[in-house]
Amino acid sequence: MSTQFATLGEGAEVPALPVPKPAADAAPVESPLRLFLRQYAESKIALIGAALLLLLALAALLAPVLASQNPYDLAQLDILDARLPPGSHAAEAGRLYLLGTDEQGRDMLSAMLYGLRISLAIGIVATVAALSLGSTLGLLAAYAGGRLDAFLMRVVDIQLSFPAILLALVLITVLQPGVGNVALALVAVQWAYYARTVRAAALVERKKEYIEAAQGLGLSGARIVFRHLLPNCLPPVIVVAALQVANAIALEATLSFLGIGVPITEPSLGLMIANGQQSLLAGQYWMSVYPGLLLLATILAINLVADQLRDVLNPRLSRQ
Amino acid sequence: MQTSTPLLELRATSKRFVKKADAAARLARLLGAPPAAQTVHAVDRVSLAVKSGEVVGLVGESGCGKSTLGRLAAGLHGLSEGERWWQGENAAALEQRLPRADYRRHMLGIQMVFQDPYASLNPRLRVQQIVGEAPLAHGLVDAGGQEELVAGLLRRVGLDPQLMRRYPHQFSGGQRARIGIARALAVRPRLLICDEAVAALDVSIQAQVINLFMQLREELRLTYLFISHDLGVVRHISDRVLVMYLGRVVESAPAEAIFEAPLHPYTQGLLAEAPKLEVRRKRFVAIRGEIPSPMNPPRGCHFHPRCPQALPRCAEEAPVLAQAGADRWVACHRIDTQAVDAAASYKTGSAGVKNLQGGVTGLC
Amino acid sequence: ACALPAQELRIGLASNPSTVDPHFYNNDAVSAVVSHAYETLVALDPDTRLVPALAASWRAVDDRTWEFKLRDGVKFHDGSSLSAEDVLFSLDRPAAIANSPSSFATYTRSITGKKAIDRLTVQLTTAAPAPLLPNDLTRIFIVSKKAAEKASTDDFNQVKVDAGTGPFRIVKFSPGASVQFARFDDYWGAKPAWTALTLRMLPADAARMSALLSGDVQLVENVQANLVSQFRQNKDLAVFDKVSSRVMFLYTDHRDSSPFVTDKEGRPLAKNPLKDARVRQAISKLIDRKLLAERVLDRLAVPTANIAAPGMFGFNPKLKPEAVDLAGARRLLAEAGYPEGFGLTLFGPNDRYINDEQVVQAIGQMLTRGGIATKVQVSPMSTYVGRASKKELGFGLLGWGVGGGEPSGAMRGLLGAPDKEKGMGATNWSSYASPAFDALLTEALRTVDDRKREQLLQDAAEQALAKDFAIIPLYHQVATWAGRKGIAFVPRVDEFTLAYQVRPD
Amino acid sequence: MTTPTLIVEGLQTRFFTRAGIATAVDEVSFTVDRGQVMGLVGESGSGKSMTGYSMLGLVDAPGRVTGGKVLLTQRDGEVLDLLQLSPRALQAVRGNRVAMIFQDPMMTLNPVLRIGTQMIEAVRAHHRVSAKAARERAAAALAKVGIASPHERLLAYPHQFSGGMRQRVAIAIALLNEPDLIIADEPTTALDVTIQGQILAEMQALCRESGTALIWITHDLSVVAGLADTVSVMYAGRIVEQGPVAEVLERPRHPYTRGLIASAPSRNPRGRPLAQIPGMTPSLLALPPGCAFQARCARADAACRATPPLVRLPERQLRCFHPHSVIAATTA
Amino acid sequence: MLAFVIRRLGQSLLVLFAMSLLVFASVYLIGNPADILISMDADQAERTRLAHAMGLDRSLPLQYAHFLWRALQGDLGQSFVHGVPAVALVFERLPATLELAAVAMAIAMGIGLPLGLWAGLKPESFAGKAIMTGSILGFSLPTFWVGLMLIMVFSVQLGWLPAGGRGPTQELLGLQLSLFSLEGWKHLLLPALNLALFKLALVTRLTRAGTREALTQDYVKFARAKGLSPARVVGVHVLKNIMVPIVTVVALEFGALVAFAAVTETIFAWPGAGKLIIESIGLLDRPVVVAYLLVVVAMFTLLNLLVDIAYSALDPRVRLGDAGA
Ligand SMILES: Nc1ncnc2c1ncn2[C@@H]1O[C@H](COP(=O)(O)OP(=O)(O)OP(=O)(O)O)[C@@H](O)[C@H]1O
Ligand SMILES: Nc1ncnc2c1ncn2[C@@H]1O[C@H](COP(=O)(O)OP(=O)(O)OP(=O)(O)O)[C@@H](O)[C@H]1O
Ligand SMILES: [Mg+2]
Ligand SMILES: [Mg+2]
Ligand code: NI
Repeated sequence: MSTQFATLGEGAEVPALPVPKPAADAAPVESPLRLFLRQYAESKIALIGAALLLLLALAALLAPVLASQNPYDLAQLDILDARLPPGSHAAEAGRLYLLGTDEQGRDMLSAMLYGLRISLAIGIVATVAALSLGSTLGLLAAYAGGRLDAFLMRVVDIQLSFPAILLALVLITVLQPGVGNVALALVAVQWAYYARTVRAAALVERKKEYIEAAQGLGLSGARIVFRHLLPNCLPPVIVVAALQVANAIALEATLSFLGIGVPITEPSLGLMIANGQQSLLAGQYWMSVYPGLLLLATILAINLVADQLRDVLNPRLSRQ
Repeated sequence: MQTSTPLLELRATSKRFVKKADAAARLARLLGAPPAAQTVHAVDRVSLAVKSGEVVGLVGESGCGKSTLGRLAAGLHGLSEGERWWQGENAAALEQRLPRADYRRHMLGIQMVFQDPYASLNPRLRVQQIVGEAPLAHGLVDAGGQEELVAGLLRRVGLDPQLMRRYPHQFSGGQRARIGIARALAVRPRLLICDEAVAALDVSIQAQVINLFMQLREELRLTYLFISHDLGVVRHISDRVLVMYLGRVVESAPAEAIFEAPLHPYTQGLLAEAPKLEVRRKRFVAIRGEIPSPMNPPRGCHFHPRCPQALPRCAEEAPVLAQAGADRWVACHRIDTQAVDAAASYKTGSAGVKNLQGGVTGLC
Repeated sequence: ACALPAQELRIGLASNPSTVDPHFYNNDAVSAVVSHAYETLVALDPDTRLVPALAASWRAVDDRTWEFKLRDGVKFHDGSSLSAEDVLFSLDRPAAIANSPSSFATYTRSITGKKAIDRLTVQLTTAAPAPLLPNDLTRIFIVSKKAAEKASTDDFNQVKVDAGTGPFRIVKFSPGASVQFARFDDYWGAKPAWTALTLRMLPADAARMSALLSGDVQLVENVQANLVSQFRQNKDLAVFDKVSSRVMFLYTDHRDSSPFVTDKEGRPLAKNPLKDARVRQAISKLIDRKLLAERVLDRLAVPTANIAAPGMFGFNPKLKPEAVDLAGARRLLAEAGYPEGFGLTLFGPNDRYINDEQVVQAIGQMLTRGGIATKVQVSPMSTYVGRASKKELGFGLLGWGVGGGEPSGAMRGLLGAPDKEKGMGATNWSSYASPAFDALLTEALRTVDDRKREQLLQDAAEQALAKDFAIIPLYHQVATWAGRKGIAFVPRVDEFTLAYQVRPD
Repeated sequence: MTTPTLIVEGLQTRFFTRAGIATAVDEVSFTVDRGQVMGLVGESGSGKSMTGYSMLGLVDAPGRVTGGKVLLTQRDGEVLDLLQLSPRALQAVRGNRVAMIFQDPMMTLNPVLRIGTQMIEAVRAHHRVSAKAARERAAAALAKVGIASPHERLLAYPHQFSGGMRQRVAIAIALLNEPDLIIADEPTTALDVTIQGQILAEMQALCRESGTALIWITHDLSVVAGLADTVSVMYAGRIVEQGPVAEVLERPRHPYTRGLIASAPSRNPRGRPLAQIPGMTPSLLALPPGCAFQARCARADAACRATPPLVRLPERQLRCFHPHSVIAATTA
Repeated sequence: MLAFVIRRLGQSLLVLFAMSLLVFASVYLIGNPADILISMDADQAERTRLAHAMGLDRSLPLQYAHFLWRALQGDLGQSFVHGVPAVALVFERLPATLELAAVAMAIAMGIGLPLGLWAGLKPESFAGKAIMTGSILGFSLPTFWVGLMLIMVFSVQLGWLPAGGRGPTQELLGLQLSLFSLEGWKHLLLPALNLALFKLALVTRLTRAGTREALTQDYVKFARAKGLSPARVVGVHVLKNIMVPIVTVVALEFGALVAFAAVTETIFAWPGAGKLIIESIGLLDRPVVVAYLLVVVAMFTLLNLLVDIAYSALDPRVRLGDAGA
C-alpha cells in the first residue's frame, strides 16, 4: 500500500471521522417557513395575488369600521334611497353612496364589505370544517385499514357520486336557508374530497421508511399519525383546500342564485350578484357588477395564491 | 453447538402477503372468473439466529424477501408463521405479558437503518426532533437533556452538532444516512438491521458510512443484520452470510467460506456474475432466465428452472436447509454428506477449496 | 313576408304548465294554456264578468236548479258537434282523475244531479242553493266525449286526443319548453289572426325579457318589474297592464301565543301582541303602501284595503287603503300596552310574486322604523308554504288570485273560521275566527240574488278587514305584458295570456 | 489507423438557473474508436448523463450546450459536427446514427404504447419502409437481444415485461438502425446482478460483431473493468483522468480516481476500515475556482486554486497538478 | 374484471338505496307537496282527498316501504305535478341535458386540450402565461353570471343568437336532438358555452400539468433520442399519456356537468332535466326528485365504470381486478 493511501486508510480508524464542512454551511439555515416564503415570492403575480387577498381579508374583517352604514340593520335603510346610481346622495341625510344603492336602499359599498365578510367566512369556515372532518376520517381510514377503511370509503363513494350542487340544494331546502346551514351544506358537499385525498396521500406516506422508523422506535400510534403522518399528508390537501375556498364561495353564490342561499337581509356577494342581475337589463348595472367584480377579485386572488401554493408545496419540486 | 443464546432468533418464520377476496370477488369466482386472490410468499419458513456481536450479511436479488425478512426481524411486520425470540424470550409471549409501553421499550434493542436517505427521514421535523424524539418519548432522557443527547449522537456519527436545527432537505445523501444511524442509536440498540443502508450512496460516501458502521460496532458492541445486494460490501463487513432466493435461505455460511467456496449453484452463479474490479475483459456468461414471480414460485426448489445442475427431483421436492459443515448450511439436493465432509475441510487451503468445487460439479 | 297575413305568434310564458289535459290540474298556468284549445260553458271577460261561451245562456230555474242552453253549431276539433252529452261527460271527468294534484272536482262537487233536457239543454241541480255555480263552471273545460272517453292524461299530453272546441288546436306539447298550436278553422266564433301559435315557457325573467328584446317572441307576460318603465319608452315595444285580481296581504297570528313574536331583545312574550286588533291596525298604519307601490314595485301595484280588485264583483268602495300614520300607530301600540314596541319575524316567499322578497324587506324596514323590531326571512314558496300551512310562522306575506269572478271563495278559505265540514278556513293561517263574519259570509254563499250577495260580501269584507283587521291587505298586483310594436293585446284581470286576444294592428 | 467514430472536443454544458449558473459539463474531450467501448464513470451529479445528452442535443431548458465540438464519423466516412446540425438534421442522426439507452428500464419505454409501436416508429422515423418491413426488422432486433417469440412480444405492453426484458427492448431499439455509436446511460444500474451479467454479455457481443462504438456510462468501476476498452473518470463536470482501462484502474494517477478505487471494499482487507475520500462532492453552483477536487484532496496546495489543464501523456490524459507517480500500484 | 364490475354494481345499489332513503326523508321534511300543489280555493275535503291519493296521509316509514316495494317492481311512481311516470318524465328531459352537456364537454375538450398543450409546451412564453391566467378566470366566474352576460351581449346587444329555449329537434335513436339544424345549433351554442367555461378551464389546466409532467419523463426523452419528430413526440407519446388522467376527470366531470346544467338550463330556459329537477324541488314533486336523483346516480355509476374500463384501455398497466378501494 502506498504512503498516500496509508494516510487515508489508517487515519480513518482514529475517531476523527472527518466532519464534512459541507457547502450547505455557506447557506444560512433556512426553516421550511422561510424556504416556503422565498419560493412563494418567486412569482410576481402570486405576490400580487397574496397582497390582494390580504387586502380583501382586511377589508372584510374591518367591514364594521370601514362601512358607512350597517346594511343589515333594517332601521338604517331607507327605501326612498333604493336603486340610486353610483355617486348619488341620500334623500335625507345627504350622505354619499359611492357605488350606489340596491333595491332596499343599502349603500352598495357597505353591503359589499359586509357581503365579502360573509362570503369569505362561509368559504373559509366551510372549507376548514370540511378539511378537518375529511382529513381526520381519511387519515383514520388509511391508518386503520380494514373494515373501517372500507366503510368510510364506501360512504365517500356515495357522497362523491352525488352531484354536489344537488346535494347542497336538497340539504338547504331541508335545513332552511341561512349562513350556518349554507356552510353546513358546503361541508357536507366537500368533506369527501378531503377524506379521499388525505387517505390516498396517507397510504403513500405510510409506506415511506420514516413511518417504519417511527414504528421501529416504539412510538405510539397516535403520535405517528398526528406528528409524522398528518403533517406530510396535508400539503396536497391544503392546496386543494385553498382552491375549495374559492369554489365554496362560488357555490354559495350559485345557491343564492337559486334562491336558497344566505338570508336576504344579510346578503353575501353571491346573493348580491344574483339579486342585482335582475337590474342588469334595466341598466342598473351597479347592483350586480360591483359585487361581481369584488367576487371575481376575491376568487382570483385565492386562485392565484393556491396556484403558487401548489407549485411551492409540490413534493416533486420541493425536493430540489 | 452454540452455548450462548442468540441475541435474536427467528424460528421457521414466514411472511405471506395475502390480498383477501371480498364478497364481490368470491361471487365473480362462482360465476367463473379466474381467482383474483393472490398470495405472495415473501418469506418462506426462514430460520435465523444472530449472536451477540456478530455481523450477519443477507444477500439476494431484488424481490427475494430480504427487506421483508429484515422487517420481520425488526418487528415491523407481523409473522404469518413461526416465532421470534429476542434475548432468549419469545417476543409474542412477551407482548402478552408486558404492558404495551414496557414491551415497546423492551424491544427498542432492535433498530433499523433504512436505504432511502430521502424517504427515511420525516421531512417536516428538525434533526433534533428526528433523533431525539424517541428517547424523549420513552423517558430515556428528559426534555432538557435531549439537546445534549442529540449533540453527542451527531458527533458520534460524524456530524457537526450545530446542524441539529436543520431539516433533512438541507443535508446531502451521506449526511442523511448518518442522521438515520444517529436516530437508531438514540435508543441504545443492541442490534441494528441495516436494509441496503449504503446502496443509495456514492462510492466515496459509501466507504465513509461503512467505516462508521464498523467503528460503531467496536465502540458500542453492536450486532448487525446487514442486508445488501452488493456482495463486495457484505463480504467486507460480515462474519456470516445468508443467501436468499425467492423467499428462502439457500445457503448460510461464514463470510470467508461462502465467498471462497460457494456451495449452492445459485450462490456460485451470483458470485460469478458480480463484476469485479480485478477482472479484465471478462466474457460475461449469465445465469439463464429471469427471477420468477413470488406470486407463483416454481414447485420444488425455487431455483431449479435456472439451475444449470438441476435434477428431476429438484422440480418436485423443495430441499431443506441442511448442515454442510462447520456452521455451514445449504439447501440443495446436490449437496450430500460427501460434499459436507469436503466442505468441513475447506480451511485446509486453496487446493481444498478447488477440490470441493470440483467435487460439487463432479456430482452433475 | 309582409304581404301575408300575420302568421305565427310566439308568446313567452312566465310559467311552466305541466300538462295540457284540461281536467288534470287545477292551476292557472295550465288553464291559461289550455284555454286556447278548450272552452267552458261560461267564460270570464277581461274584467272577470261572466259572459256566455259554449253556453249561449243560463238561468236559475229555482234555488237549486240551473239550466244551461248550449250554443248551436259548435264543432269539436275531432269534427263532432257539441251536445249535452259532452257537457255531462266533461262535468264528470274531473272527479274521475284520481291522481290530480289539484282537482277540478272542487267546482263540480256541489252538483248533485245533472240531466240533458235535450241535445242543447242541460239542467244541474244542487243540494243547497249554489249561487256560484256559473262562476264555478268558468273553470270546467268542455271536451268531446267521443274523443276523450278513453283518453288518459298522457294521451292528452302526447296530443293523441284533440277534444276541444277552442280557436286553436294543440299540435305539440313539449313539457318544459313549449306548446304549439294551429288555428282551428271551424271555430264557431271570431277566428284568431294567427295561423300558428307557440307558447314558449321561459320562466327565467332574463331569458323571457331578452327573448322579447331579440324578437324571439312577440309577446311576453309578467314583464320584469324594473323593466316596465324602460319598455314603455322603447319605441319597438308596447306594454299592456291591468290591475290584477291578485291581492297581496299580511296574515297575522290571532292565537294566544305565536312562535316568532318576541320582545325587542328577542325573548319570548307571554302574550301574543298580534292578537290585539289595535296592534294589527298599528302595523297597517306603519306600512306606506304608496311607497311600496312606487319604489319597490315599480308602480306595478295598487294599494288596497279590499280583497276583491276594484271593479270586481264584491269590491267594497268604502274600504280605503290605510294611510301611513306613524303617530297613530304608536298611539295604538301604546294603548295595546306596547309603547316600546316588540319584536317580530316577517316571513315571505322569494320566487312567487312580483318583487316579493323586496316587499318583505321593505315592510320590515317600515315596521322597524315604527318601533316593531322586525326580522325578515324569505324562502322559496315550497318551503314557505309548508311551514306556513302548519301555522309555524304567524306573520307573513301571501297573495291570493281571486278567481271565478268574485271574492267569496277567497274569503271562505282565508277568513272563515276553520271548519272542515263547511269547507271554511282551509288557508286561514291567521287562525282568525269571527262569528259575525262567518254569519255574513255563510249567508252570502247561499244567496242567489246577485245584488244581495254583493252587499253581503261587502259587509263581510268590512267586518273582517276594517273592524277586525283580520289580515292586512296591502295592494293589488298589476299584471303586465309587453309585445313587439304592431301587436295589440287585451290585458285581463285574471292574468291569463290568451293569444286570441292578441291582434296585429 | 482509421479516424475514431467519435471525437468530442471541449464540450461544455451549462444550466442557467435562478440560483446561478451551473457548469454541468466542462471542457470534456474524448474519442471513441470503431467497435470500442469507452466507460464514462463518476459519482452522481458529476455530469455523465449530461455529457451524453449534450452530444445528442437532448439537454432541456434551463440547460444549454455552450461550447465544443462533437464530430461523428459515419460508416460511409462522412463527418458531422452534431452541435452544428439543424434540429431536423440532428433528428435524422438521433436513433439512426447515434442511439441512446437510458438508466431506468421502467421509465424509458412509454407505458401506454405497445412495444411494437415503439419499435416500428423508431424504424420508420429514419427509413421509408412499409410497416410490415419495419415490423420484421423490429422482431429481428428483439430476437437478437435474446427475447423469445419476438413477434408475439411486439404486441405486448412494457408493463408485461420484467425490468431486464425492458432494458433489452431498449437495447433492441438502439440497435434497430445499426448506429455508429450507442450511448448507454447506466442501463444496468437498476437491474440485478444476474440480469446485469446477461445484458453485459449481449452488449459486448453485439459491439464486437457490428463495429458499433459504445459509450457506457456508469458509476460502477467494476462494470467498466470488465467491459470497456478505455475509461474516462468524471468529477464535477470535468474529465479528470482518461486512458485504457487496464492503465487507469491498475495505476490510477489522479487522486480522485485513486481514492475511488481504493474505497472499493474488494480493494481493502476484509473487516478493516475502508480507505475513504473525505468530504463530499461539491455543489456545481458553488464550485470553488480551480480544481474541483481540492477540498477533498490530501495533495492539494495553492497551485490547485487554478484550473488544471488536461495533460496528455502517453496512454493517459490527466487533469491534476499533483498526480501520483505511476509506480504506486494496487493495494490488493 | 368481473369481480370489479360486480363490486361496482353492488356499491351502486347501495348508493341508490341510500339516496332514495335520503331524498325521501328530505322531501318529507321540507313540506307537504299537497300544500303547494293544490289550488288555494280548495277546501279541506279536497285537501284530504289529495293527501290520500298521493299516499301522503301515511307515516313516513310506510310511505317509504310502499315506495320501495313499487320500486323493486320497477315503478318509481307518478309525478304529482305531471301525472305521468316520473322515470318517463326524467328520460324525456334527459336527452336535452345530455346534448347540452356533451356539446359543452366537446367545447371544453376541443379548446382546452390545445390550449393546455400549448401552455404546457411553452410555460414561460407570454401565450402560456396568458392561457393560465385566463383559465383562472374561467374558474372564478360564477356560471349564472357568465350566462347572463352571454345573453346580454350575444342576444340582446348583438342579436346574433337566441336568448333561450331549444331549437327544433329531430329524433335519432329515440332521442330528441337539436343537433341537426342550424337553428338547433344557434340555440345550443350559448348555453353550451356557458356550461363549458368551467370545464374548459379545468381541461386546460389538467392538460398543461400533464404535459409538463410528461415532458420530464424518460420515455419522452427516449422518444426524442429515437429521432422522432417533435409532432410525433407530443402528439403520440405525450398526448396518449396525459389522456389517462384527463379522460378520467373529464368523464367524472361529465356527471358534474349534468348536475350543474341545472343552473345553465334555468338561465337559458333549456328544457332539460336540470330545469325539471329545480322545478320539481320547488313543487316538492317527490317522485320526480327521487327518480331524477336515482337516474343521475345510476348514470354517474355507469360513467365511473366506463371511466375505469376506458382507463384500462388507455393505460394498459391498470388492472381492474385489483382495484380494491
Ligand atoms: N406490503 C406488501 N404487500 C404485498 N407484497 C409485498 C409487500 N412487501 C413486499 N412484498 C413482496 O414480497 C416480495 C419480497 O419483497 P422484499 O421487499 O422483501 O424484497 P427485497 O429482497 O428486499 O428486494 P429489493 O432488493 O428489491 O429491496 C416481493 O415480491 C414484494 O413484491
Ligand atoms: N435542470 C437542471 N437545473 C440545474 N442543474 C441541473 C439540471 N439538470 C441537471 N443539472 C446538473 O447537472 C449536473 C450533471 O447531472 P447528470 O445528470 O449529468 O449527472 P450524472 O453524472 O448522470 O449523475 P447520476 O449518476 O446521478 O445520473 C448535476 O450536478 C445537476 O446538478
Ligand atoms: Mg429491499
Ligand atoms: Mg445520470
Ligand atoms: Ni377502488
